[in-house]
Amino acid sequence: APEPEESTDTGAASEETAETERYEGNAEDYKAALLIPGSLGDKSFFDASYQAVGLLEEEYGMDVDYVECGTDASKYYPAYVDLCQGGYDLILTVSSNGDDALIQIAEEYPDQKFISLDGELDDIPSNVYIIAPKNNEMSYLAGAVAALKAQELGDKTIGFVGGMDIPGINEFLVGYIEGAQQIMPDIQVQSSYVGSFTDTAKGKENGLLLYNSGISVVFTAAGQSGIGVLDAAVQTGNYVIGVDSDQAEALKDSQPEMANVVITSAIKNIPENALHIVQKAMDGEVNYGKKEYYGLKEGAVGLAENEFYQKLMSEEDRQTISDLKEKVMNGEVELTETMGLSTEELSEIRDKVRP
Amino acid sequence: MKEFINLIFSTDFVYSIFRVMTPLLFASMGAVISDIAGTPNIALEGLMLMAAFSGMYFSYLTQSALIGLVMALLTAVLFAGVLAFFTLYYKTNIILGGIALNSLASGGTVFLLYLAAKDKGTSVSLASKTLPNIHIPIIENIPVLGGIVSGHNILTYVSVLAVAFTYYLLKSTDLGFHIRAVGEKKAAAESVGISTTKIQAVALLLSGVMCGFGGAFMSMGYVSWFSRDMLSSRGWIALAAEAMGRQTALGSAAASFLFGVADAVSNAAAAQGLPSDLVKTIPYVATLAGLTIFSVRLYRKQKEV
Amino acid sequence: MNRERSFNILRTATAMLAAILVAFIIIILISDQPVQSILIFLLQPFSSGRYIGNIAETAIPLIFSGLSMAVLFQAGLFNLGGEGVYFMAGIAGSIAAIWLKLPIFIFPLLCLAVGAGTGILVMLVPGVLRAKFNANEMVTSLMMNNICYGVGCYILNNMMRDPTVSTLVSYKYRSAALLPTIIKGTRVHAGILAAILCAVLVYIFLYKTKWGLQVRATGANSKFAKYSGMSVTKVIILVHVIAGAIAGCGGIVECLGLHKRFEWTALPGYGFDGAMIAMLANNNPLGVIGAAAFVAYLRVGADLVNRFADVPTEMISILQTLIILLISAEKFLHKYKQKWIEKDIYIGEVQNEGVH
Amino acid sequence: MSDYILEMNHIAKIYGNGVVANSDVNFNLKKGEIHALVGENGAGKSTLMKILFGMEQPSRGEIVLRGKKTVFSGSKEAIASGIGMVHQHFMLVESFSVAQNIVLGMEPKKGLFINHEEAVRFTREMGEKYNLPVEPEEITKNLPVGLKQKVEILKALARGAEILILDEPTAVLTPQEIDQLFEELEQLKAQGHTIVFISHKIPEIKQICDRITVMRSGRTIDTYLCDEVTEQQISNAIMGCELNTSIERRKKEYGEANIQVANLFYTDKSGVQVLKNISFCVRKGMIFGIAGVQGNGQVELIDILTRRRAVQNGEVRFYGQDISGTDQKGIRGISFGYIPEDRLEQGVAASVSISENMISNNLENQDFQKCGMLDFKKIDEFVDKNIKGYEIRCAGGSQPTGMLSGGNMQKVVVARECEHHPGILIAEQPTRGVDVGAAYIIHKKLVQLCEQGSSVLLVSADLAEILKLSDVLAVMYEGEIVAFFESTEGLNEEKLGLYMLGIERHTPEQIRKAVNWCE
Ligand SMILES: Nc1ncnc2c1ncn2[C@@H]1O[C@H](COP(=O)(O)OP(=O)(O)OP(=O)(O)O)[C@@H](O)[C@H]1O
Ligand SMILES: Nc1ncnc2c1ncn2[C@@H]1O[C@H](COP(=O)(O)OP(=O)(O)OP(=O)(O)O)[C@@H](O)[C@H]1O
Ligand SMILES: [Mg+2]
Ligand SMILES: [Mg+2]
Repeated sequence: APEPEESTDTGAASEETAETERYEGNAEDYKAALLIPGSLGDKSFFDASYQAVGLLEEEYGMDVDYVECGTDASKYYPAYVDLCQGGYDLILTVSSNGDDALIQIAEEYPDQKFISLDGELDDIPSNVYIIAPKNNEMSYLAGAVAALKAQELGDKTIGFVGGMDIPGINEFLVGYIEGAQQIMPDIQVQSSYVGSFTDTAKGKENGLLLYNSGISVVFTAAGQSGIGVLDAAVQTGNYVIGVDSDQAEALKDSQPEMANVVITSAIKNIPENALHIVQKAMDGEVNYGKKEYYGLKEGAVGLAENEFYQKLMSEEDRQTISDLKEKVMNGEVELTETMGLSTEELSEIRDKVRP
Repeated sequence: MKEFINLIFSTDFVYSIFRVMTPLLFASMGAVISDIAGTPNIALEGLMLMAAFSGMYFSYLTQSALIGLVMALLTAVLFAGVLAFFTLYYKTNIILGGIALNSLASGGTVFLLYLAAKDKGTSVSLASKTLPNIHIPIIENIPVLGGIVSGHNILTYVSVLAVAFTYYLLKSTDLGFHIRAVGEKKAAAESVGISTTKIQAVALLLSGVMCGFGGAFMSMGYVSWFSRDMLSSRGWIALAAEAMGRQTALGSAAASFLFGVADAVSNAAAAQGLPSDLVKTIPYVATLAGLTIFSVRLYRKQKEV
Repeated sequence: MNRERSFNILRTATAMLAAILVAFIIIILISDQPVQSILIFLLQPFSSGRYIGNIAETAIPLIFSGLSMAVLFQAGLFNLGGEGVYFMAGIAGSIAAIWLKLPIFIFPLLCLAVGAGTGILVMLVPGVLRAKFNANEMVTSLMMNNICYGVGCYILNNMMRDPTVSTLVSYKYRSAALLPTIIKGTRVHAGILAAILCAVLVYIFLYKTKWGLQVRATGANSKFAKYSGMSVTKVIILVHVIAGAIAGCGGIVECLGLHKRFEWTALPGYGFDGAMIAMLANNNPLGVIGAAAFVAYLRVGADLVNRFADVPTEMISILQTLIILLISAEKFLHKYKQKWIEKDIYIGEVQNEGVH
Repeated sequence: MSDYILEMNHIAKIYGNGVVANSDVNFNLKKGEIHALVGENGAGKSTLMKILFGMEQPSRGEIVLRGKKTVFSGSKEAIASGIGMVHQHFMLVESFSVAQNIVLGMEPKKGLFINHEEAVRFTREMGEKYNLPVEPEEITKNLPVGLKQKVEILKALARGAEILILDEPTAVLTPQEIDQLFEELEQLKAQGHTIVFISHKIPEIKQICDRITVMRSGRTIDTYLCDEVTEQQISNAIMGCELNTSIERRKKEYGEANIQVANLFYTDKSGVQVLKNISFCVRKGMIFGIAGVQGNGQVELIDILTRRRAVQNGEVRFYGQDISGTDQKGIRGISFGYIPEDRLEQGVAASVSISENMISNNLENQDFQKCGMLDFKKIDEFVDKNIKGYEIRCAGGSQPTGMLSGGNMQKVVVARECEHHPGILIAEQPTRGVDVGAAYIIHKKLVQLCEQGSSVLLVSADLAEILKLSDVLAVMYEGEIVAFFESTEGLNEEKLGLYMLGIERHTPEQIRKAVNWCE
């Protein structure tokens, strides 16, 4: 790592929280906007945040504007400027993609309030609030589910298909490994990366390779490419654990055979979080300048415990999972902190369990 | 490592090569035909993408895979026609036209996907149809061979036919001769009363048909849905295969096959824990190396005389 | 010739009008406020200094890539490797910008040099293969794009990744390495001066020096170039070196001008943009500035409609395609041109040759 | 109803770039005649014929064919109306076989596929019918030009051409081939075909044509009966003024040998020995002519001298220096000039301006440079001087070379190669396809150059030209020098022809003089 610059004082981080006040008008008149630093269709937090827009409009009757900025990071700042000049009471965002632009804009518009619905940031400006999801908690449970299913089927190896070899994805992998080891300490985890979040065909190839090598349960965190893994599971008669949204629920009408192989999904409740935090913002109760972790306990992350879960997991196994969940919520299990994990540390964790 | 070797020599793996190379075969045949006619079509990627969308959408609407396939073909041919119209009639530079069409496809399909499925990522919420897999009666039961040759999607077999079609089209039909004549010496064809515009338009439309098949395979065979940018550079790779195959049907097919092998190997290597960033370059490194060796040998040969 | 030039202006204007008309019809179908949307698209980019600044900053990388492609095309080389060069030069230049410690002026210049050097190395692969062994440069350059992407990602992931950020980005650049903003209230950075300087230099190179003449002669007729005593091998390599240096500069300029760290996780797309711009500009380096500004204008307009109206960004790609197709349609309105030209010439008076 | 099979009245053609190629042309044909169309380069002959063949649309005027007003929107219709055209440049698909070229566009079929046997049979039949024998299965690329020309004519006839347009068919042919062509044309005429014949060579027009139409600057000057005009009159009508094309030669004075070729052998790719023991030398101040029927090794010899082929066996020295290790760039550095046979392929870069074409071989010249950049003031001076000196018809030095007519393009090449006063100049068919006026300018230039002390090696299929210019003359036959003349006095085309066809040859002692003579 490079040594830090001499003048580290950027003035961004501040201990004191900006004064917050209650919003006095009608909820319908509250003006909020969402900036999406990416493209919709990712089947992950961008799509989830877009659902939040619908939910907010539905629940509170407010009008939420959104801007989809695409993948070019240089476009985020100008979009922020336009929003800040648009007189919004609150600007929402998701993901860490736009962090640099967010810090800069928050300094330039100190009176504007910002909330990130799913982010990671350390030096938080005083007018920004960040919801940091505990991704490792839900993937921990996913790992446990996978291991239980593998145990049931007599397997000693489970699989993981990631979109790309990047930190956001590996966070899932680490939790997954630890969860699986909780059930079966000597379990092996075969991980593979598609190299793209959009190449569904290649996702299918990756899935087929894992299934054909004798693995029966695969956890996929690969955006659209993950659907290819689902297809591979259908084709080979195996199982998948989905990610980000309840995939079985989403597929059960249009692709019932796919829904049938999704044991469960590790989900984030971004829309519900949004509802909750916007209400708090209107009440003037948000701790701007802070980042707060939301996990199983807060109901921000979890497993999809739907009909397929009931069907595909035995009563007993489900009990094991809910006990584990209880333990995590009480802080009885120690999970590796994935933030700040270097590439080497990660490789070590990953390679140790590779068959 | 041993496991890796076993994997590579498994029937599943060899079977997968055919699956991987199907869209490449179609597109590289499209590239061959249009290139020989002197109108290099670099919009293969875009045409396949549009066909993939159209096949998915119409098979969903009509619940008929056949109609989906037909519409995929029509869509690709229609846009190949747009390219032909602008480049042949209005003299837009064909490369520029190709680039424009690619960007149209990449944005346009997401736009339409959103209108159709209220989703900018995939069409899984639309129950579209797929084309059937074919089990070849007797061969199916032969060990190893049966597992490799039988049970592919119907379009995989069609892609082999497409190679034969392209080969015979160019070798022994009058249309093929006109295409070759126009590509090699336009004025010569013109002077015997052949309409060069018409021939080049037909060549572009034929490459559109090929892309139609390739696109339909992606969304109605390889997988059963459309997803944004699902071609992921396969059109460009087909173009490379065509150049490596020196604009011949058989050469390009061979190059597509090599590429399919390299791609399948890279998938297998990714699952073995090799660095995925580097592993995904295997097909490209293989193509580059292949082309280099090929060119060096050709160069040496030419130099000898 | 003047008549031809004025016709071209007329044709371009008509083409744009036609494209806008078609776009308008499409927008009517999908938008609740079509008039407003189209006005935002067309006029809003000029409505404030900040937006004009957006156009300028968007144009900078486009100018570099357009120039790089124009040089290659002038030599008759169809290389589409700008994409890979941008990515790789961005990575290499970023390494310099993260780990070196230099005073304020020299630092960005050094980073540019590193980017340019990397660009040269990357471009030399297709260049040497073409010059020495006649390997098709379009294929090798397309392959290099993907290889650069993979290798670049590997370096980013294993050497440069900032573990405190949960996305795949590098450590922050040192602030002395960043390109300073040159117009207050916008993000227009010093890169624009470099881009324009580059365009002028390339123009002088192509049209005022003997090497430029050799490049163009090789592009026009390589047998002729050989016959005239030029070394085609040298020209091909020279052109790749220049194109690589320009694209490499473009890559790192974009990183140091608009970003605080390396944050491309996909190929940035400037390679194909460059090919498009070079062709729109007819491979003229000064024309590249105009073509890049025009494309940048379209993109900023698109961003604005996306932000202020209910037209999705993807819709804009349709519009862009239409405009580009129509503008580059040489024979658009051709019939009228012929009539117009004939009307102007009094047959029987004019000499046969040379007088237009 | 007139007695003309074809009338073209008041034809005008303005090209898209504003060039007026035809401004008011009247042209007619009588059935069964051979009609010459002549005029200087760029007069609009090819354009007029392209209009007749439906490849270009006239801006004004009408075409009356067999008494009926006709409009052709494409060559397909013209072909259907019995018009055939052999273009100035070959219109053959080189990778196809002869038969494939002949049947292109009207292929016989068997089911879905082309019937190759039928195509071959048809080609043979046509060849026999019109007495133009060709080998149907030969690949066109491998044919000598004379045969290609035959294929072109056959192609037109096979499509039922009654009116046959030949645009400069003799420009690339040898005298023997021309004689044969004329025989064939006479036969076609006898069979009732009408032929339009375009050429810049006035004697051959006198020899074969019935009537002559002269064009100048896009207009018809007049139509003459061939028997009623002299060659000089035709030449004057073409140029619009009296032109004396005789060339003054000064006293001959030769210096040291600048080009020395000794025991040169060459075997080509297919293993044929195309050069056998060639030895000669060219001295300072001398025009050394090489005559021969095309395909007897001249091309390979020139390729070796201009460094496009390797020296396999033997020795080539320029200014006493062995050049086998140098490339094209290398010999350009030692005062060397070359006028290539095919101007479009090698001679010019069509999209680059005339000025830049004119200095392309001399970029290292410090006169044209200032501070590392090209000095356009000096270059423009140089170019303007040449445009005047060589009477190049153009709008100015900045015009792209591709817009020039062929003859003017040739002048650009000659100006470039001669104006740097090379010590060695190799001129290959320097006046091919060039009008009388331009040919005269080029001839004068070559003579002037050697008077100034250059060594000129002239290879030409035009015997009149070679006899007129050469100081000494060698004849090549089947890769050998079979005759060497120390002076061209008393030589004529017939005599030379005997050596060219291998009927006679000089003694080895006489041939050795080509070398010894230098000592
Ligand atoms: N396609 C074209 N577009 C524009 N100008 C043209 C075109 N073809 C010919 N010209 C111009 O028209 C004029 C007449 O050309 P044309 O070829 O008819 O002359 P020509 O009499 O055949 O000359 P030559 O004896 O050199 O063959 C020339 O100035 C030429 O440059
Ligand atoms: N589209 C065009 N635009 C401009 N000039 C053209 C065009 N097409 C052809 N020309 C030029 O016009 C000239 C006349 O063309 P054409 O093919 O009729 O005869 P040519 O080969 O030039 O004459 P020559 O008989 O002397 O060889 C050529 O030099 C050609 O380069
Ligand atoms: Mg002519
Ligand atoms: Mg001409």
